[in-house]
Amino acid sequence: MVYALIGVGALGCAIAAVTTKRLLNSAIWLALTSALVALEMYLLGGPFIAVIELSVGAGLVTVLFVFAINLTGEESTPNAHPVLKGLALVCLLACLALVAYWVLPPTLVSPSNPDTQPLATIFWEGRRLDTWLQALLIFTGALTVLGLLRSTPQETDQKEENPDGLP
Amino acid sequence: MVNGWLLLPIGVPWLGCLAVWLVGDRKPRLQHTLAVIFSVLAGATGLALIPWSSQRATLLLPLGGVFDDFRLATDGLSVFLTVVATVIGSLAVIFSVDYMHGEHSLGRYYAFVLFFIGSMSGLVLTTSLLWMFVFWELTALCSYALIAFHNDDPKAVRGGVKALIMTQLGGLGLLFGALWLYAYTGSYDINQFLGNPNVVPPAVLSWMAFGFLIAAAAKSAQFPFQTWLPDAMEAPTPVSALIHAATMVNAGVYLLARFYPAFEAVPGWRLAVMIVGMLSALLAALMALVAFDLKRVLAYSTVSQLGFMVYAVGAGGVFASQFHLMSHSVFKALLFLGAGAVIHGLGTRDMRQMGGLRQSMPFTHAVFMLGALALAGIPILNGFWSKELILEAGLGHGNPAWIAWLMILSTGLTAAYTVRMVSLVFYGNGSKHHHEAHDAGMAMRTALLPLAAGTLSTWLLLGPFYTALKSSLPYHTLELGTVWEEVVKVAGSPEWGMTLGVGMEILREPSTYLVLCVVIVGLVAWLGRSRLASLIATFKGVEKAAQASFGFEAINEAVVQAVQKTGEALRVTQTGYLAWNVFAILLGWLVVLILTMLGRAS
Amino acid sequence: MDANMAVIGLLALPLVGAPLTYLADRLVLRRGGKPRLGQWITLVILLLSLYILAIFWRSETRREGVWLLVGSISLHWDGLSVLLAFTTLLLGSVVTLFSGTYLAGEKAHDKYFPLLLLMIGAIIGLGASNDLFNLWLWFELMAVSTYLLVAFYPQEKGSLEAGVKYLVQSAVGSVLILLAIALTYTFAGTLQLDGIRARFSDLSAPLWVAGCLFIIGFGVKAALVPLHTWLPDAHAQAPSGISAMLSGVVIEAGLVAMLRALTALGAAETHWGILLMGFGALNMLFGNLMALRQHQIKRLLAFSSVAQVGYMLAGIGVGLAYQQPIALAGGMFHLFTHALMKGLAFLAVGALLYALVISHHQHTPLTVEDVCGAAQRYPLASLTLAIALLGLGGLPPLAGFMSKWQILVGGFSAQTNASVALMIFAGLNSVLSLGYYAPIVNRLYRHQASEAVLKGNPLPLVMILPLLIVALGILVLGFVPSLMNPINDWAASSILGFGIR
Amino acid sequence: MDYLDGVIVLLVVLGLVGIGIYAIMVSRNLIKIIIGMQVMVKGVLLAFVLAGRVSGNMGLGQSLALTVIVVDTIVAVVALALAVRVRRRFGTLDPRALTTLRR
Repeated sequence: MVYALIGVGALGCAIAAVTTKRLLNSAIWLALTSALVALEMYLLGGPFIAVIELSVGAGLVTVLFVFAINLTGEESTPNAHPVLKGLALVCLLACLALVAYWVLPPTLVSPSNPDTQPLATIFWEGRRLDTWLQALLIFTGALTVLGLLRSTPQETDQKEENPDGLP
Repeated sequence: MVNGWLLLPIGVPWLGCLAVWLVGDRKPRLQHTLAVIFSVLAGATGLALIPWSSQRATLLLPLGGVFDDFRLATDGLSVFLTVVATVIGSLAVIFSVDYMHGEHSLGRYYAFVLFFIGSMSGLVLTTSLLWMFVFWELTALCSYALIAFHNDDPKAVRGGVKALIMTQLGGLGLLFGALWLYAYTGSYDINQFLGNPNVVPPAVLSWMAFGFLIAAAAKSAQFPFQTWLPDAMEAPTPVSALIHAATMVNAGVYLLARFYPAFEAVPGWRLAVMIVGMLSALLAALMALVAFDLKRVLAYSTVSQLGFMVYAVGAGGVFASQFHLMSHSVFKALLFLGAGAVIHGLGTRDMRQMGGLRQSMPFTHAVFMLGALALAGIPILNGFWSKELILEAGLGHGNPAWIAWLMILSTGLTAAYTVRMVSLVFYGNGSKHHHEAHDAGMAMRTALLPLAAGTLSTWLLLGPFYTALKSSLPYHTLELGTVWEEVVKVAGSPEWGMTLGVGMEILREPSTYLVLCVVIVGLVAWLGRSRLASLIATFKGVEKAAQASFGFEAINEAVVQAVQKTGEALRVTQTGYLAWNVFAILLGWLVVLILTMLGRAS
Repeated sequence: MDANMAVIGLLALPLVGAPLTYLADRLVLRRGGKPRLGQWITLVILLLSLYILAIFWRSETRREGVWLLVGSISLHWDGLSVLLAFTTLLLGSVVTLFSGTYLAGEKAHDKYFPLLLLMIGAIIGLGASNDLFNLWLWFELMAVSTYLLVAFYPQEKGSLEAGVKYLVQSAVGSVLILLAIALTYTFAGTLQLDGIRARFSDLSAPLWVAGCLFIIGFGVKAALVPLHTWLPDAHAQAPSGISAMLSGVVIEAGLVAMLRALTALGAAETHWGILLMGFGALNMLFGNLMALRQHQIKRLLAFSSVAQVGYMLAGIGVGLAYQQPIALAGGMFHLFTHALMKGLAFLAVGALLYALVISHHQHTPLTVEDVCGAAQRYPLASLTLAIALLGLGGLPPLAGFMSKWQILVGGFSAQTNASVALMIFAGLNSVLSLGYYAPIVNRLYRHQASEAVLKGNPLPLVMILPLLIVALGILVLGFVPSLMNPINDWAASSILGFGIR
Repeated sequence: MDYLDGVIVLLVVLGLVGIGIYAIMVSRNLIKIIIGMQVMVKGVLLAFVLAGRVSGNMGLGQSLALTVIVVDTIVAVVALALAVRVRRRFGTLDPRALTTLRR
């Protein structure tokens, strides 16, 4: 029952995050979603990942969003075209319903003899290839961001024309 | 057995192609010289194959996997067509020295002509269906490149693309045939297939047979694919002579003749071949009667004559069709090159602006007349003998008589449009142009003379040709048999005696005289056209339809337009909106889910 | 060096080399020099990798493939890995050689080659992974390394726009893959590809759903219609070298990753095969019709990639559905030849683009009108472009014809109505594709040069050389197609015989 | 954890993924789209933890989820950088402005 409560809470927060008009509120709702998901993870028996999700998902990512929103400025976001909205919703619900219908029947029970290898061993030993690749991904991401945010001659011109960064 | 020299008729022109291209367009004299040298060398290699026309020399290079082997082999049919390709090729190149003098991009021109000669040799020499298709496509590519040679002219480009797409579409028939053959036998060997066509199930055999018919019809510009050939006349005239009259368009007839033993028994196939040939012969002859562009008239006449050959194959006269192929290659190349000399001299292709050229171009007039008489089927010239053989094959063998009668009508029409063409170009009152017209130059004469001699004499080769084909095509039943073999015995010399014998036989046959009468009626009909005005008026509708290619042009256009419009309409799907793009992902997901659900349920 | 060491070297070299390349260029830049060092280091690394691949190929133990165990993650180096690595390294080397001059005026020059190396390393690793999650990680590394490369000119609207669409759609695909992996792990209990395959002779319902998600998720990268919408934007806007890599190997890498995941769910192989055949038909038709009316050459080529993926899908689909190794090998062969031909086409167009536009410090797209008469001033670039386009159109005897042929043979050998019909459809499409390839070739060889051509700058030899190398490869493979047979056959058998140690 | 709880968590997973995709489709702001991407990732994270629980290897489930967090944070950062760039160049974050490439 607790699972359901937290789950519904997380879904509610997610819906709020994507429907709220103001971007800053949206980011905060996302942080809340993240926190509730972390709680669910904790209940499922993953304390480590819950902590990390809380700090990275709810913390770091939110900071990043706030930072980005500061850079770009708030912008009012009108609603999408109702036709697209309706089509998207119908299609999405159909997909999810099909998936749920297919996925749910088999039993979902935890086995009696769980593998109790500690997370650290698995992460740093068993899946160390993944870890190395993460390091490379961080390097790649850093290069990409550096490349994207570099100043370019044409753009400085445009900034002078538009000191507010408005069109 | 490794007979590396079999690669020469392919390799020599290809080497020449490379050489001419590497020389570059800054040295046109060197390009002309190199092209002539290499094409004449190629002609020599082709002629050198003649001793192998009645025995088999093979070359086999294993390629591995699904690509099987690269095979070349000689027999009567392949050697004969190699000789036609290389010899007429070299004559066309020699003719080009005058005709293309001072043109742009000579390198491209000669490179593709030489590349074509090699590819055509490859097409007829190979006995692997895969490589036959490869060469088949290469000849189409060269044809396309040369039709679109003056590619600043949108008409030339359109003609080129049309020829490419139509022959490619037809080529799919050959492609699928080859694939079916491989699927059932694990090899592309043609001779193995001809020896035992029943290795493939009857249904597949019939698919193959009709697929090959489509391929042949597209390549030989037969009904209903005939429309590309007249548009291909944008090519430089030596190219029209070589590719679109004497060699490439014969590939379809060659294909049908080559595979005749395998498909002979397929129900309905022979009738279909005959009908395709008959319709092409008849319709194209009608169109030739009303066209005013000299090259287009010749193009229609090519379609019509190819129709005769296709019809002959369907009627069971494989030998007759190949013999007519030989005659036609010679006299049609002569006509085209002669027309090239006229066009080069006058600078126009419109026959209404010609006339009276008899005085200013006596040499061209003389050789052109020879070709025209051969085309009309006047005795002694080679066209007469071969056409008679076809009609006799059509009248015998239990073939439907109505088709044969329509073919005889076509011979009459052939005579009519020939005399119309000749009188418009060379006789009558000259228009203002003809005083400036100059007769053919040295190189042109060098090319025209051997062809004129050939027109007079190639029919004498009937006997040797028959012997070569008969001894080297093990799966074909050639129709010359009972009667003439007795003549051979009487004559003593087996080969030349046969020529004599067949000649006698043709002259004895009553149908010959009937055909000759029709031909004469055709001739007279044109001369007396003013008196027949009322009769012609009733044919006005036919004329109009003929000018519009009996509606095939419209069908073509409609298909092209439909495809283009669909392409344009579909561009809406690339909305550029991210939201719709993501929606498309979702849609894809839904469809795959539903399909999987259905698939799992079944 | 034995086979094991060779594989480790191949996996590590480009990835270790990437930071080194970056460092080297930064150091040069700090001293005020021009960042040309990175290009040459990259080239050396790639050629060295090719050499190592050759060593592996000649080692006696290669036939069984190489199993590597890193912690609990296993890597399986088999025919498919070899094919993908070979294709990527080959095209990568050529692109590296080509790109130095092309990018000379760009500020982000120092990030280009490290990212290129990372992309290549990721693709090599992706081909070898035997762990579902690890596979995704390689895949994601490949994706992230291309984001900047697509949006390489952030001052250009088009470049940014393409980057955004590419990133968002890739991210959606990536999440769907993750969902599939989670589902598979939940219901199969393992992430080992061969382990999953060995465990099930019949799939439970959630695994079917996972299979669908794999098709859609990886399908976004592999440009299945209708998931392809990012492709024309990204391929047309990226620098030409990257367009070549994206069209030549990245979408194919998506396809290989999809194949890896689907063969793990091999109990439903026939079903996946039939789905892929359907997508193949759709891709061919749609790609060709869309390309027919394009005016920008790079966009036209991008749509033709959609069509060409269709041929690969047709071959792979027939191979999986009817257990036809010939069709699979054909699909693999086409993957390779398409990399050569499309890579060459993009590079040759890039060379013209450089000569006509970029060397004037502009970024306008190249239209079909602009290349009229280009052969007069740029004979070699035009010739190679013509070879690439005619090869793509399937004209014999170029490499593209031979690979398509092998696919067709596979389809006919299956001797089923569906496969034969699909092949006939493929043949018709091939003719249709000539409707847009042939006119470009024609324009190249016109007498009247366009204005852009008349104003164009000369091309440096270092840009022509890579074009000639690839063009030669296309010609040679056209006449001797069986050169690639050992690799193709091995790749096909390692897809079909997957999981047999 | 009993069967029903597992079902509920799976439904939450699907719900989060669905809400994320929906947000990507209907949002008229790039940053909102990136938030949608993050919502999807949250769902997937939960799926991995659940998978670890069900297969009895919690350590592995957490390890995979951790990797996903790291990777998708990187993707989010790159996406945000791109969004900042778009805002500077186009003057808006509206994805409907990003339609210069079409047809």
